[in-house]
Amino acid sequence: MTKDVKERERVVVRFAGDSGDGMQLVGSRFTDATAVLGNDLATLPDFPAEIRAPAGTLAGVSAFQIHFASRDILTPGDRPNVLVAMNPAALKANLGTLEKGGMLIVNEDSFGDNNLKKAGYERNPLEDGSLDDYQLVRVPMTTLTVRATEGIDGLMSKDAQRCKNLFALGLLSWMYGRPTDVSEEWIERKFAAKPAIKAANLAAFRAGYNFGETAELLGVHYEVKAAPAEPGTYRNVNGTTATALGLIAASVRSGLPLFLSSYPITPASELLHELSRHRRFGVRTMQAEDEIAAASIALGASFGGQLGVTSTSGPGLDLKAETIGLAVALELPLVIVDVQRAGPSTGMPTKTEQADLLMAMYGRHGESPLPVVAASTPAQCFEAAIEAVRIAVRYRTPVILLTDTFLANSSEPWRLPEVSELPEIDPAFATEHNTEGGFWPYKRDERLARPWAIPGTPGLQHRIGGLEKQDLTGNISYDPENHERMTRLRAAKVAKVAEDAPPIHVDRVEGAEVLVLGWGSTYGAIAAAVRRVRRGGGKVDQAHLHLLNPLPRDLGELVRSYRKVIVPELNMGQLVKVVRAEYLVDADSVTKVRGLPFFTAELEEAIRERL
Amino acid sequence: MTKDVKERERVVVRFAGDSGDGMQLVGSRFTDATAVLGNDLATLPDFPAEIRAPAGTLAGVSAFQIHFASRDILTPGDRPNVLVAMNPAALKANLGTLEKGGMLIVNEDSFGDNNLKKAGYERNPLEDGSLDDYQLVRVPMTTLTVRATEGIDGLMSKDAQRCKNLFALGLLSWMYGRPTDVSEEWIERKFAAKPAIKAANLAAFRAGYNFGETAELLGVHYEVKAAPAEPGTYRNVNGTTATALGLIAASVRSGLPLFLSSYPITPASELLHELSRHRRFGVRTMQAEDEIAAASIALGASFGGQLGVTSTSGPGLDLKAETIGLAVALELPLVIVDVQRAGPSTGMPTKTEQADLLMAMYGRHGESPLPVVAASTPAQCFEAAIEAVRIAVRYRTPVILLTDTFLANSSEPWRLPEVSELPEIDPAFATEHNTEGGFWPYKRDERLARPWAIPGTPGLQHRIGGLEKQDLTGNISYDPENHERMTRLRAAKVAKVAEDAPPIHVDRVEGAEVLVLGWGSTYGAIAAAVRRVRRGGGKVDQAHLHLLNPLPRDLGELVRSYRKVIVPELNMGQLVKVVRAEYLVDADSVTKVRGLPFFTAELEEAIRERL
Amino acid sequence: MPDVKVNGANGGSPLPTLTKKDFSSDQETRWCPGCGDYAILATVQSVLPELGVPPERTVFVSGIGCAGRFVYYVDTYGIHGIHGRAPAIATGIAVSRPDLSVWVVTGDGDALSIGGNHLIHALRRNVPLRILLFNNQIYGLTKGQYSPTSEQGKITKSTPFGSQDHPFNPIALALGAEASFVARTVDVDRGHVAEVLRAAAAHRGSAFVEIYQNCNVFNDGAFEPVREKGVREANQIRLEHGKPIRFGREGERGVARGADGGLEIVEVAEVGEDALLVHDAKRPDPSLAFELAHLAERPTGPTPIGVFRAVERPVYAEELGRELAEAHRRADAEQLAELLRSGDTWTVPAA
Amino acid sequence: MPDVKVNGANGGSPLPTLTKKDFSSDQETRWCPGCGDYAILATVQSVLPELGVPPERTVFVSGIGCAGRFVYYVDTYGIHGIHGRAPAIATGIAVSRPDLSVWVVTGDGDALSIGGNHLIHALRRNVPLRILLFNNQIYGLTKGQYSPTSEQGKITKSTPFGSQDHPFNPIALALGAEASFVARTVDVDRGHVAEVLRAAAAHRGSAFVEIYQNCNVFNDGAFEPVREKGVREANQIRLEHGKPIRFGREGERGVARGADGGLEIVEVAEVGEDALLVHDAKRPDPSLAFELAHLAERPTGPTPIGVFRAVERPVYAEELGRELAEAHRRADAEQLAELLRSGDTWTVPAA
Ligand SMILES: Cc1ncc(C[n+]2csc(CCOP(=O)(O)OP(=O)(O)O)c2C)c(N)n1
Ligand SMILES: Cc1ncc(C[n+]2csc(CCOP(=O)(O)OP(=O)(O)O)c2C)c(N)n1
Ligand code: SF4
Ligand code: SF4
Ligand SMILES: [Mg+2]
Ligand SMILES: [Mg+2]
Repeated sequence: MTKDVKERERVVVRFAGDSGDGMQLVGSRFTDATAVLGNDLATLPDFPAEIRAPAGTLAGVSAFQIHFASRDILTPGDRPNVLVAMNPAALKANLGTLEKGGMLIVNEDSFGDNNLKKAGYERNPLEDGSLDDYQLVRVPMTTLTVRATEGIDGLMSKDAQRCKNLFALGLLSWMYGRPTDVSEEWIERKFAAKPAIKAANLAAFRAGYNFGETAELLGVHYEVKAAPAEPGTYRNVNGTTATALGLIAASVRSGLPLFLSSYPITPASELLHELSRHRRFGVRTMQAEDEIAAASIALGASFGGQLGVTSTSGPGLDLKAETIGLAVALELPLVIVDVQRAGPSTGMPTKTEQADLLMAMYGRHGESPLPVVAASTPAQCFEAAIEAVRIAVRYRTPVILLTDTFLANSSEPWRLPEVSELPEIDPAFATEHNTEGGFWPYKRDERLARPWAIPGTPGLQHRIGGLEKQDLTGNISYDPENHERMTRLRAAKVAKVAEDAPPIHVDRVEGAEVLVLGWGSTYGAIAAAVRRVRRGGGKVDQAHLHLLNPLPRDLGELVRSYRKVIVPELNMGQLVKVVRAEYLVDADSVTKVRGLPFFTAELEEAIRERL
Repeated sequence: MTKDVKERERVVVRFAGDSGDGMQLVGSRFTDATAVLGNDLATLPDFPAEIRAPAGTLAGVSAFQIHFASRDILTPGDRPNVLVAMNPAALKANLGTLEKGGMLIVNEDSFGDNNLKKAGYERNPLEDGSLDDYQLVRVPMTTLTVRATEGIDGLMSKDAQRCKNLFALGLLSWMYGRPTDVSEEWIERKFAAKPAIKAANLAAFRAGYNFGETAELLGVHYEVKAAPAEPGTYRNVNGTTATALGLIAASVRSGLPLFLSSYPITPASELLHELSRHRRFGVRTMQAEDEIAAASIALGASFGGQLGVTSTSGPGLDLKAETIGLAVALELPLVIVDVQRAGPSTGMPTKTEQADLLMAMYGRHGESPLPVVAASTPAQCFEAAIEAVRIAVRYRTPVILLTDTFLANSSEPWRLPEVSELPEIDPAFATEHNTEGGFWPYKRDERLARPWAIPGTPGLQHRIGGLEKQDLTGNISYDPENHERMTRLRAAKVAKVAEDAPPIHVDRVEGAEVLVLGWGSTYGAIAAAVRRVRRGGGKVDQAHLHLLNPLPRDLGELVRSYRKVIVPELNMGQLVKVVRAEYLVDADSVTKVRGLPFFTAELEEAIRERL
Repeated sequence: MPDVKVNGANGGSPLPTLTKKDFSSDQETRWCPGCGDYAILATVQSVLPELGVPPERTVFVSGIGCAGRFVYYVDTYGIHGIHGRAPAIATGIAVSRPDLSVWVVTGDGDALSIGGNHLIHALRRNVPLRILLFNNQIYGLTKGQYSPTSEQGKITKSTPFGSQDHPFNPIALALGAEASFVARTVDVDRGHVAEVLRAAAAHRGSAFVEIYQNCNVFNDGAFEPVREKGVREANQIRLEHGKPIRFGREGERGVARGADGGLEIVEVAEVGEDALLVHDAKRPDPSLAFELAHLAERPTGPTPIGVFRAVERPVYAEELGRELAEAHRRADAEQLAELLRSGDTWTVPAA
Repeated sequence: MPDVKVNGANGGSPLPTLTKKDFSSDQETRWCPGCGDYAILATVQSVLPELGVPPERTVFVSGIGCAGRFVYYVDTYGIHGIHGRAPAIATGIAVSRPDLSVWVVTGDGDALSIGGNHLIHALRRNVPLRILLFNNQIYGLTKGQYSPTSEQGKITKSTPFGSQDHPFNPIALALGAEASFVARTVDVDRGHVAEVLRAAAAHRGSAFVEIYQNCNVFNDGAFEPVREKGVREANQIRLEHGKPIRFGREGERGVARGADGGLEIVEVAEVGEDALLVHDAKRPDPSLAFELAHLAERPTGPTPIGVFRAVERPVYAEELGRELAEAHRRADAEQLAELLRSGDTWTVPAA
């Protein structure tokens, strides 16, 4: 039987199952095949908050969403067109996100009484008509998987059942014409050492694929053509990996060994894990006793002439405040990566938010300004990390790099840069006296940066500390005028960082009188929403900030040139405060504080309402 | 010989000497006599940064300034009219502050070669004409003191010499007609147990007084009449004492035992010391192992149903951030007193500044709003402390109370309130179920405050924590809508605090189009400057904020009603940012970051320039 | 404030009507299936009713970690605090309210990594707290990084090439920090856990209890030699005050002082029972307990469990608590007025 | 990065041209006249030239406190950090730069109150640091509050009615935290200080040195029995590895193991020299050192000074340091390009 092929411009698929069902694996494999096919894509895993909730419960549901298209896309998608639910709990937890009329593929084998009860269903939703609004496709995935793997030598029945995720992968691969070789090669590689498991996974995958091809349940399959893309080599990265690679790249480009000192905390731990694997680049990672130590150790490493970096999330940023203030006074390079998460205090550790901006800017006692950089997309974390390092080294200053849970976990294709195109970072260590017969650690260059003389350099011994320092010499000073001068010098130095910033890129349309101004991980959702508004005839421009402190020099003129400025943020309105204070424009705030990214549709509406 | 008596409206005297010379004692005695006489007054001690610098050096100079007048005054004075310098170092360190033509009284006995050298004088300034711009009065204070104390039984010559500060006190008491009985009674009391020392001090004091009366050096003395004052009983207080008394008063008024948990830090340690003495009121003070513990212990005490307070200065506030964030989530009363000091990092610990405002408002990750109260004068610290407690208890929230080094050390007369006039504070502990058969710890009252049920209350057992909580029940919740609701509820609760705030008091003049808006310890300097500007014909109104977050509800209308708003601050412009962001008025910032309070003259000029 | 009663004890008399149910909250437990935390919870809930302190005068405080979830499951007053700060929060509660029985539940990362300072200070002060350290030698909640009790060379997510850190010996650290009560037990050994908890509850001052707790997801089997039936009988060296230290299936081995002055494991048959060291948990000098703590650096073979040390010393601010409560009760408007008036005052008469 | 040399030692060979002057900065010392810090500074400056490490490869890191000022007076690289964090900052320096000799100067409040956690973690990790704890049993810089080493009942500004806290025994705490080198000395006893500093400098890994330091302004005389000439001869129990522990003006007293297994002070004449305990600083088990630490809970009578413990154990991340430095040197653009390309990639050809 040949089936219809329909073309689709874009599709959102969500795989959902129990934590033990391997949904993240299915999602990643599907993503790779999609990437190789040349679709543009964006993905978002959705992990359970519990370590290992009891199997079959709502708390244990794990999901993975992928949005792919034949044109460029910007977010992992608001609502899936297709939901794969491996058990009743997965159905219950995710059905709400599925578009009305969307396709719902369930593993009907798992809808036994026990699982229904664990998920809190009183009746079987597959049978009570409650799913009538969707295209329900019931597939006995477990049975079919077990059948497909029968006869494999040495395969235990439990292991056979566990391959049902590959069945689902095969089925969806067929549905969207994903290349099978990519997944099959991955299975071959991954299970090379375990022939029975390898064979079972291959069999399950193929069974799923063939099921699509032959079963009468599915009348059509879809084609999503490759998206036009700039020539180049691509890989798929999430924000964590991109940040790690950016830091390593900055280390190589600067010649400064990378020293990450960190204390585990969700969702920043992954960066520690990732960098721990890169000893080959001389990367040292140290798990400190707490966040205060983590920051202090990194600062010590910077004093030693290395690239001191510390990573954390909100609660840890609180604890680092005093040490960051010391770094402001010492004027040493230090990069603090804050992977923002939701809520005050412990909050919702696995959820996203961008509510640490004001903390990053003002969260230290006294006047202690520092540059703040924010990444806008998973892949852009690479550039943002390099930029944070560049500023830290060039200006001898701590820099806070803001990412968030969404960026850390979400992934998208990344066109690999040429190493030679990456910024050069010159540590410009001081090696000689800079004054008559001596060394003044606070004699500044034209950018107001002070010299960085590292231990081991003969003749440049010096002592620095957190007490106010005399201009030039760095000796302790309580002189009122000196304090005023130093306070203004530190502020002026940070302000100078704006001089390096490229002009703000504005995505303009003819006649727009409204600007949507964003920062951080909302870039994709804002851009997608702006597109939709324009498609509906709305005229609106878009700009996105990567340098949050100091603000780019052309921002004032820009925001003042619009009738209205809309600032969407995943907080209660933080950037908007800064913009209003700085430029006195009556910028309008659109906020969402739900631990979730913006949906394109809700932003589209919010913008429309304000046009 | 009778001498001329001239009347003066106001006088600024500065006593300066070596740390070992007892200048703070002289200052305090002079202050008491002045207070009893009925002058209005303001004082400011100026301690050396070193613990005990070598005698005779610049680093060891200690000074005390008093401003007193026959009308109400507002600051300790910009420039002294009279400087008493007990040694060359004191002269050198303080001469710059003396008004041109002012009177300079020196202890000429101490101007030997050795002391001149220690102070860094190459020649004796008493003889090289360098003091010609001043009315130099050379008094051999040491000699005269020794002579006056000759023959006192059991007095050692070293002890005799040490009484020279009382000689200085006597002399100045004569000059300004201070009542002698106040000082003499003090000496009698203080040294009751040491007859020889008592006799020597009395003799020195009287010798100084008589020296004024008889010596030809001084042709005139002055009268500064009592200032009109509201009827009542007065005492002199500095901000530290006033804060301590305010907290104790709030404890008594609320029935909540006061539990101060603190870690020593300049200039906040004094509050710990002061409160440690008040066991009689059931005040418990605990020196914690660090600031994190200090805040956590205080929070624990609050959970236990006491009045948890923690005090610190800038660096300690950084460290408390995470615990304060927990208090925001737990919604428990907690008062954090931040005695602001100068500079980022360690900065200049003994100097003043008001640069922690933005830290207080935004210095925690996530959305964690809390009320911020600032005291405006030393005596007003009393009310500010009570208000902070009232808000904390009424709204079940941490409150940051901002004072600073200037307030802590400076003193002024304080009219004692009637205890019955002090606000009542009702802890309103929960004692019963508040829902069908149970207790919901996050069920709110009309002010959005949650119930406070303390351990020991049967049937109200409950668990609270930093994870996001379900509305009403307080159970852990990851529900997106609940998080949004709780975030907005916490913000709305803090916003409600503004509803209690009295209308902003505006000191108005007919036709003013300019408002000077201040906060914190600059009140006196701003008010004095505004007076002077008005005296010079300038039309300007003044308003001062005590509630910094939320801002009073009438502030928007107020600032919008002026052509210009000037915001003087001892920082780089922090309140001005908030005001601009909130009300979009182009408020103008006047800043000073020198570790010193504003001088009236410089503020006067700054305001004039902007009229 | 209710009347002051030490450690929340109800005048010492048990409340016979209480049962395990009275200490069980309605919240669903959310640990991984098989986690050692379940066994500890069950034992704690079954011991609490014995202690004579009603639920409303019992408080549990925890930090962050899997262990930290504990507080939600016990129907007492409770704070699930922030990472590492439970001993400090609990100090505030215990000191302000000596009538309560205050328990701290903490993990090896929570107590010994980020919270190390508060722990050692609570112990040195002898704040009346029962501190239960669930030591699973791993970070559970953050999904498997090594902890300060993990063995050197440990391969975890944050140390893919093996950790570089030499671990703490929690018992030794507590003793170095002046702890007055130090004990160790093993999650699933309910009888022993109960015994140790009872001793801890009876102790005045800080009681520090290390509980070996299996994390079956990230560090399964770490305590196998002292935890699993069949092997633990040979490896648990059960310390009992006043008794010679003997262990083994048949009590065939023991601990004695060797020629070099140090402790060693001996065969009883060889040295004779009299040569065995008699355990003395009440010795004022903590050195013997410290030696015993070093008998096994890690729970990989014969390992002492039970009460290492239990000595009386002044409880932090105990006397003072009574005094202050009394003073506070007396403090009234008149006293306050007098305080405000203290120092030099002057009066401006009404005109 | 310069070549890796452990603890900054210049291949072990002294640099004979260095003198005390080379380690003296031009900053005026700002301690109170008579402060014990002066004597320590002078001894440190006179010992440094002996160690064969030039000033530019020596780093001093301090926290806040009077002691913290130390760094300004030594002409080496230095950081005057924030309160309590010196061990952490120094860890970053020492770990990133094993070619340096890194010293920490800290006070009893700095190291044991706010900084307690970093201290115990540096010790357990055995980070190559020389940690000098100036213990004056008081907060000097903040003008006289009690510290975690002040005796219980201490009357200070923050405890006008006497402190409630039981103090730490710093030596015991360090031993409980796995310290590999632990010593104690007395500020003015220059010869002894120098000896201990030399031993500390020679130690690989963390060397923890408690220095009794008199604060003549806020806590004068705290160490009189072991500090003042005339009495100290009778009270200093000088520990020397391999030697029987004898002390007193004529060596007439000693330390021996008593009947109950604990240590006690004996008259040599009564028990005979052979009964004396022979000090063994190199014993792998820290228990003997711990016992000695408890011989005198406070320096009010006979008190052991000298090296309590000095054992070799792996230095934190020493090997790894070499490896990483090597790897970093090799990491080039090509390797980087390869790294970026790793994982699944695909190529979009130029149109
Ligand atoms: C300030 C801060 N830093 C880090 C974290 C992340 N965190 C939560 S629990 C934990 C460690 C858990 O380990 P452990 O204390 O051993 O408890 P377990 O989960 O093993 O029971 C960490 C690092 C946090 N919540 N807060
Ligand atoms: C975060 C922080 N808290 C408190 C202080 C104030 N402080 C400075 S030094 C010090 C203690 C000093 O005592 P110690 O460490 O014993 O040193 P000493 O002055 O006795 O040498 C304190 C509390 C500070 N600088 N920073
Ligand atoms: S991760 Fe480990 S410690 Fe945490 S609940 Fe699971 S098994 Fe228990
Ligand atoms: S206060 Fe004490 S420790 Fe500090 S410098 Fe003075 S004498 Fe030395
Ligand atoms: Mg653990
Ligand atoms: Mg000290």
